[in-house]
Amino acid sequence: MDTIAPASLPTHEAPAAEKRPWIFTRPTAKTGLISWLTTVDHKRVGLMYGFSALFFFLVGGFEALLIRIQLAVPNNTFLQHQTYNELFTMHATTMIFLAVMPLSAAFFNYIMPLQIGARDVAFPRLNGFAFWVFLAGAIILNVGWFIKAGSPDIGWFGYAPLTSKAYSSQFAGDISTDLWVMGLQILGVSSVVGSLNFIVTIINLRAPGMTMMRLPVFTWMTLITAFLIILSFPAITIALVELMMDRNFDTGFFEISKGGLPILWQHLFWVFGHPEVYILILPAMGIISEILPTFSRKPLFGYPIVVFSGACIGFLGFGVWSHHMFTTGMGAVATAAFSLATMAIAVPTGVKIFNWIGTLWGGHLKMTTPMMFALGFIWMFMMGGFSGVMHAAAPADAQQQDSYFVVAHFHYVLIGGSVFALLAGIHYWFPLIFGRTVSEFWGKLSFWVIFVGFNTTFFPMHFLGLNGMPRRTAVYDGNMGWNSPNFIATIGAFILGIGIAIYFVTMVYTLFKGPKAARDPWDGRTLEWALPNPPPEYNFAVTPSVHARDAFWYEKHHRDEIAREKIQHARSESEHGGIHMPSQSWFPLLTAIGMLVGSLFLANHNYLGAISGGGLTILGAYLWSPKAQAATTCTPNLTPTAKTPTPSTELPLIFLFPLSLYLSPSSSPPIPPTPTPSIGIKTKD
Amino acid sequence: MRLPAPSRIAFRQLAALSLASLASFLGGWSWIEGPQSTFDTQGPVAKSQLDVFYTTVWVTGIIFVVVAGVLTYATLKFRARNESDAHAEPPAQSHGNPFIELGLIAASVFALVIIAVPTLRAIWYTYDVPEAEKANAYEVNATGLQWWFRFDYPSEGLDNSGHLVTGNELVIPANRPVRINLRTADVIHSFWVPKLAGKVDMLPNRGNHLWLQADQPGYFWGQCAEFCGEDHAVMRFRVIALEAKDFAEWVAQQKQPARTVATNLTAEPLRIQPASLTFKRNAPGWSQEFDLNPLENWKQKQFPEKDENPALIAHGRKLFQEKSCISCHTVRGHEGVGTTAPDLTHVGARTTIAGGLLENNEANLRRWIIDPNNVKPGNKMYVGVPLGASVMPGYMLRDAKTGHLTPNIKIDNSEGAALAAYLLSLK
Amino acid sequence: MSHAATIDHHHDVTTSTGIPNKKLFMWAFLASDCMFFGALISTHLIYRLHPPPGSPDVSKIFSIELTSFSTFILLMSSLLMALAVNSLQKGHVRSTRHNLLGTIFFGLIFLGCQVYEFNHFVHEKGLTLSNSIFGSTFYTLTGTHGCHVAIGVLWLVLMYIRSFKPADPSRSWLARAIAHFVVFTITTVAGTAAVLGLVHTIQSHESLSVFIDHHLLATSTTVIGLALLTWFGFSRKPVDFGEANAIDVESMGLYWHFVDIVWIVIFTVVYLLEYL
Amino acid sequence: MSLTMDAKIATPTTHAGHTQSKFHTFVQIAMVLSVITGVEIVIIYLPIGKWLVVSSLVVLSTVKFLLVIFYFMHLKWDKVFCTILFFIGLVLALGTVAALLALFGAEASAPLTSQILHHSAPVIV
Ligand code: HEA
Ligand code: HEA
Ligand code: HEC
Ligand code: CUA
Ligand SMILES: [Cu+2]
Repeated sequence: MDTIAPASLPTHEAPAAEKRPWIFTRPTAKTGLISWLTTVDHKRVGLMYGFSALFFFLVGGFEALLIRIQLAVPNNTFLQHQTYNELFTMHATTMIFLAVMPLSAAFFNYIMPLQIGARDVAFPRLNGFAFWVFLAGAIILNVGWFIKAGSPDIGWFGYAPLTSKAYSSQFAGDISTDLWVMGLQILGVSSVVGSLNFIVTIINLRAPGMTMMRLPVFTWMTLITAFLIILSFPAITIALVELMMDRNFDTGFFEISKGGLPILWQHLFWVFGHPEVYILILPAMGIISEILPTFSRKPLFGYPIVVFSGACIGFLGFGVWSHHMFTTGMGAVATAAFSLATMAIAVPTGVKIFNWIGTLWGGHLKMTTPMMFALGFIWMFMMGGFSGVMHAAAPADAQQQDSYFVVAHFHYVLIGGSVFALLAGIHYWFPLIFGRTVSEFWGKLSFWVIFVGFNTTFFPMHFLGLNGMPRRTAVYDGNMGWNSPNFIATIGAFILGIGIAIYFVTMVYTLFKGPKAARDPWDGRTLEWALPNPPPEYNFAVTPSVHARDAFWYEKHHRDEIAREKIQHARSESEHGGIHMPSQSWFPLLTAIGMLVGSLFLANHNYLGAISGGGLTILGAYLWSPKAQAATTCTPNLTPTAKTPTPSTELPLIFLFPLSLYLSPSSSPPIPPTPTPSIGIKTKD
Repeated sequence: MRLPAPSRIAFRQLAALSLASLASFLGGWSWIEGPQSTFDTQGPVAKSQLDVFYTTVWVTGIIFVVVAGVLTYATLKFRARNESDAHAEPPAQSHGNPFIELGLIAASVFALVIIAVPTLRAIWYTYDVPEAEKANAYEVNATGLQWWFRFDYPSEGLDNSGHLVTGNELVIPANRPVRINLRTADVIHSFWVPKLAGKVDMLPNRGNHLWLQADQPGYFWGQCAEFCGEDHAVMRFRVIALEAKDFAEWVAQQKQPARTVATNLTAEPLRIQPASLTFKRNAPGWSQEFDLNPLENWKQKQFPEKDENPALIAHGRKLFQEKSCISCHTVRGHEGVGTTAPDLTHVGARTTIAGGLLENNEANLRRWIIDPNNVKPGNKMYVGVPLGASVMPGYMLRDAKTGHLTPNIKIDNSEGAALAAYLLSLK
Repeated sequence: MSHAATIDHHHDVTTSTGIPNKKLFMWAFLASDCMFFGALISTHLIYRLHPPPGSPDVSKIFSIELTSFSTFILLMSSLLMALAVNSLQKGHVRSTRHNLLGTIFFGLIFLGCQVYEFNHFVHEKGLTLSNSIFGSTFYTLTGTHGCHVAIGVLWLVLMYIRSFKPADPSRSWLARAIAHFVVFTITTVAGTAAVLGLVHTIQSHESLSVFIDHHLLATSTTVIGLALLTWFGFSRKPVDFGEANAIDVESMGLYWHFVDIVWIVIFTVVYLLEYL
Repeated sequence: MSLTMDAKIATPTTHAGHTQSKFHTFVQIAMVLSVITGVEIVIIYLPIGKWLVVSSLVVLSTVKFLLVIFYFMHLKWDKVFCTILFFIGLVLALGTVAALLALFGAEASAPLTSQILHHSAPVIV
């Protein structure tokens, strides 16, 4: 592919460096800790998102296991009620905001720019900033485990007035709820900023010829998800602001004694909350829509309608929030309206299912591990969707709401849906990102253990719910007929845990010891597979031009045409000064630290500290902005034997903070020559 | 497969065996027949909700069978069978078929209409007592408090003032629509008796209601279904439906002030043998004997115990004042005046205590009175009931700044026995 | 001297759509901000629909004159903002600066009015953040809008200072920029204090010497500050700010105008409807 | 790269059609906006039906709103995509506000403590 002779490119000098005081010198380290702390490379940011998300996934899973142990037998005394309440609150908050969302963001960051043929996102520093802010939020949320006040214990939707000072603060310094408020608020900032960036990137940084209707479906779903985020987060932001005002400044938004209406919190929360669940599932659907065509070796069935149905789900998602409130006595008319609107969402979702099956139909299915997860996704998501429709029928929901039936529903869509797809995605893009091949045997084994464990855990919960077991209960009596399903669910959870452990042990092993992957190992269809693995910092040596929907597939089948075009592009690009890459910066990190400090003080009701944190934030933002246009130029290594330091080899160093400073320069072994793409490419002109 | 290898046979036997044991394990406890089963409906509201549920199950079940069938077929039919197959020439690169797609959309819409129609009907039916029955409906108020329920009967006025109030056990007439006004005194709770009706929330500053009807007399389990803080899990209650005659009798009995057991007050209170009660926290609060016939057991409770000890009861009554139980509880006709805790006027005639958590018997009462926190951690009797800006102290006094607890009321084993005897005598 | 006005401000060839990245970013952000204010306004209206017992009589609190005045001020600032963008798109740096200064000035007046209004409501009308829900929703809604205005003013000031960045890359300008900013801030604060003092003096019919007695520090600081600002503003060196920066000013302008239209809605929904 | 202080435009550009008149357009728009604001303030004191006042207020502020976004914010001259982008947010926000007000306006939502404001009723319609 990149077989253009380097000689065909004119060389050029880097522009004269600007003089600046030493604290403002630009970090230039390409390896080691500093390079990670100051990075603006979308791939590195993506990796940092991914690793933190996986860490929190394990934390959330660990919390889930504690929950399941407590529920294994009736009237268990393993956990105290209070601890149990903290656990399910943090389990949900962690899984949703610190595991699934950032894991999706990891893929948005890493894969999406590659799929549209871009060199980075539109605002690289903002991107780094979004990550650090995410980390700040994650820290704030989890600080509670280490302080006397304890972790938040109000449930993941924190219904007022349980969050008010009167009911959630056992003593003056009980800030667990404040931590929850500030943590979510900060995470909201991260998500919105990140999403604005993705929107601009997808709309504006597409390679020539990459029209909207040629965008890979994953990129489409990224775009729609980003829209959902920027349009739904404001609602919870306001709700949290109002709650914060109540707690810090004695306002009366949700204060009963002042005539406040706690139901308002529910509305504002779910105006955000329902789009949120689609924020969790749409990226997953995007991943599935990449994997199925690749391994069926034919294009996605009905591309336009899949894209359109995604948009439709996103849009309808804003009009159904009150289906979480069927039991709040909204009145028959409102209940009926939301009931029907909710059912309507089954139609565009069904369209996706049908089209995935259509994609399989007539294909040559390669049963690889990602494909297994993708097929598992269809099955499990469908079941979760059907229990969703059962909820949508409001009278039936009167019996199901806040029972284990809901717990079953949302774990089917969240694990069987989102998590399955994300696991599929990790496996699918692993060779590209880390240049190593994951073992199929261990991959498939982990799939089957996860699949069996998952169903063992959550299928019985349908019966628990219909048999009257309410959720969020730390204990239950032994005479209710709930003993055996609960026990089975606990066993299932451990099987599931083992499956996940197998999956991740395999991944970690592969990261260090796995066999090197061939280029384009799956016979991919989208542009990211055109790159060497792992991709170089600037992604594309030459900006690709796109002629068809499955751009890379087309390239592979029109080699000569593409090669000619590339030489042309390379020339015109180097005439314009070569590749400009944004330069690294400390300021995104500084700004995020300012937010961390400010919100911790605010949670502590220490306003002086909060203001100084805010000041730090503003300072960081100010220092960073005048440099926003600055950029460094780099010359692509067009020879396949390039020695590019790769993220995969040094990422673990992040965890060895002091050591890495010494180790890093020598720690990146040369990447062996990339073999020419082989598997499955048929040159046919 | 030439000859059935021994291992294979063994495997089959093992599989059969484990299947059988699995079936018996699962079947032994039926998964849908507990005291809070939504399948075992006992009234029209729950029934209509179940009907809607079945509709959704049928429709989605059929769709599931069809879609999953096609999916399975496609997976099996088109999968690459071996390595060379996997690398064969790619299949035809087809892009879709609008007619199939539109057809499937239409089919989905049709399926949803089948669900929607009964849904809409049931929404209106379950929302409020049907017009024709309005006049016949019996009205009660239910109030949720952290973590127990107060029930009052606005139509059952008392002689001196106010109306009938009970706690944690709602007694209603069977075969007659009951309209329940739902209120809360603090956070959000939810009123759920699965066999009679789906839940409706009790929201602050909002007047919700629910209607239900028990087709037969019976004893029903209910539970708070909205997370309401530390003890949400053990905020339970019961509903007892009685024949019209029994109900009238019950109301008449309840309207009476508390029962007094005559004693010679000058007599020495008996020495009480302090039974050693080792409490395992959250050990089951129920007994299997009770579950065998709950309604009958409830009826038994309405009559005084046979082995009452009048002296002990009198001592208990005295302790009830001395230990300041009266500041939170009311025993109408006796000393209590408090309204922040369950009314205890006829507590002896109830089958449960502590928010439906424990069966009401001597041992459990004693257990609860001596060490409420061990039974129901964090309950408001232990840490005190918030009253506006201040707190009515309970067994402990809480320091508002640090949250530190200092003891306020201490009940030893023999005092507990006396109090239990007294409370049990209140039929 | 290069040819000005050679950039097509409605088409950026480096992006796929021709819309500059920053503009697209800002529009997407504003779409998000619509939901933000939508949620706040809903909260306010819902509590107006169901005022809890003991709610204050709102029409007795509001003062239509003041609000109309600040509405007018904000509209004028929007005009100047639009003109600033217009000038810069034509490459007129100096008139851009004047327009920016004008926008800042009006923005500050608006903020001053709001501070005055809040102060008045709290102290004269007894409406506080916490003594009624109306207070809570009103102050939170208008206060959030005020925060948006304040952020806008800060941004405008920074942009104004940015317009002095020298073209010669060897001259370090950061220290100068910070000094400029500090002087700007101090002058603003001192100037506000001085003007308030003057108003107070006039209202209480005291002589000018009393004013000078009490407000000497503020007045002299203001005068010195203004002088310094003028000096800062008299740079004749070529600057690294021009038509190419029009997009920066334009995105800032979009934000500023949005804050203006939010006020249009608040003015009608929160204020005017109370008079019905 | 413009390094100039005050370059006067010499060359009319390809899209010059509107650049010339924009200054006047902006000033005129500002005048219209002020006038409308004045009218709004007068309207509320007019002795006419409440619904008429409310609907004219709604219409007038919508006009102001549109004038600002289309002229001051250049939507009129920019790519339509900007308009679409903004309207996605705007429409969803309006829809949400309307839905919330309708939900809270419903009888079932009347708080126990409310003293329904008689004169704000038209807001929900
Ligand atoms: C990934 C997240 C995700 C997804 C995708 C969904 C999807 C859906 N959800 Fe779910 N939901 C949650 C996450 C999710 N949900 C969570 C987390 C909660 C609980 C929050 C809490 O309380 O903590 C919840 C709760 C929840 C409730 C509230 C329950 C209650 O508390 O009482 C309801 C009620 O209507 C509901 C409905 C639906 C519906 C109708 C869909 C639909 O989108 C599903 C559509 C899919 C299908 C129907 C299957 C495929 C379709 C076909 C094969 C076509 C043909 C089918 C038909 C015509 C029926 N969900
Ligand atoms: C994406 C979201 C997500 C995910 C992935 C999960 C995953 C799991 N969840 Fe969770 N869950 C929620 C979202 C999610 N959940 C939400 C929103 C709620 C509602 C909360 C509320 O009511 O407020 C909830 C509530 C909830 C409950 C109900 C609690 C209650 O109502 O009382 C239960 C009970 O079984 C449960 C179980 C599980 C289990 C067993 C898993 C498993 O899939 C977990 C599998 C993972 C592992 C098992 C980890 C493997 C790791 C190891 C083996 C190593 C661990 C060791 C160390 C960390 C040192 N979850
Ligand atoms: C601070 C107020 C307070 C004091 C003092 C108090 N209680 Fe209670 N009591 C409560 C509350 C609150 C409950 C409900 C607890 C729950 O179920 O969560 C309760 C429940 C009970 C119950 C169970 C009632 C039922 O129907 O479930 C009994 C019995 C009881 N208390 C007895 C006593 C006795 C005896 C004393 C004195 C030694 C006492 N209480 C002192 C507040 C108090
Ligand atoms: Cu009350 Cu849960
Ligand atoms: Cu939902």
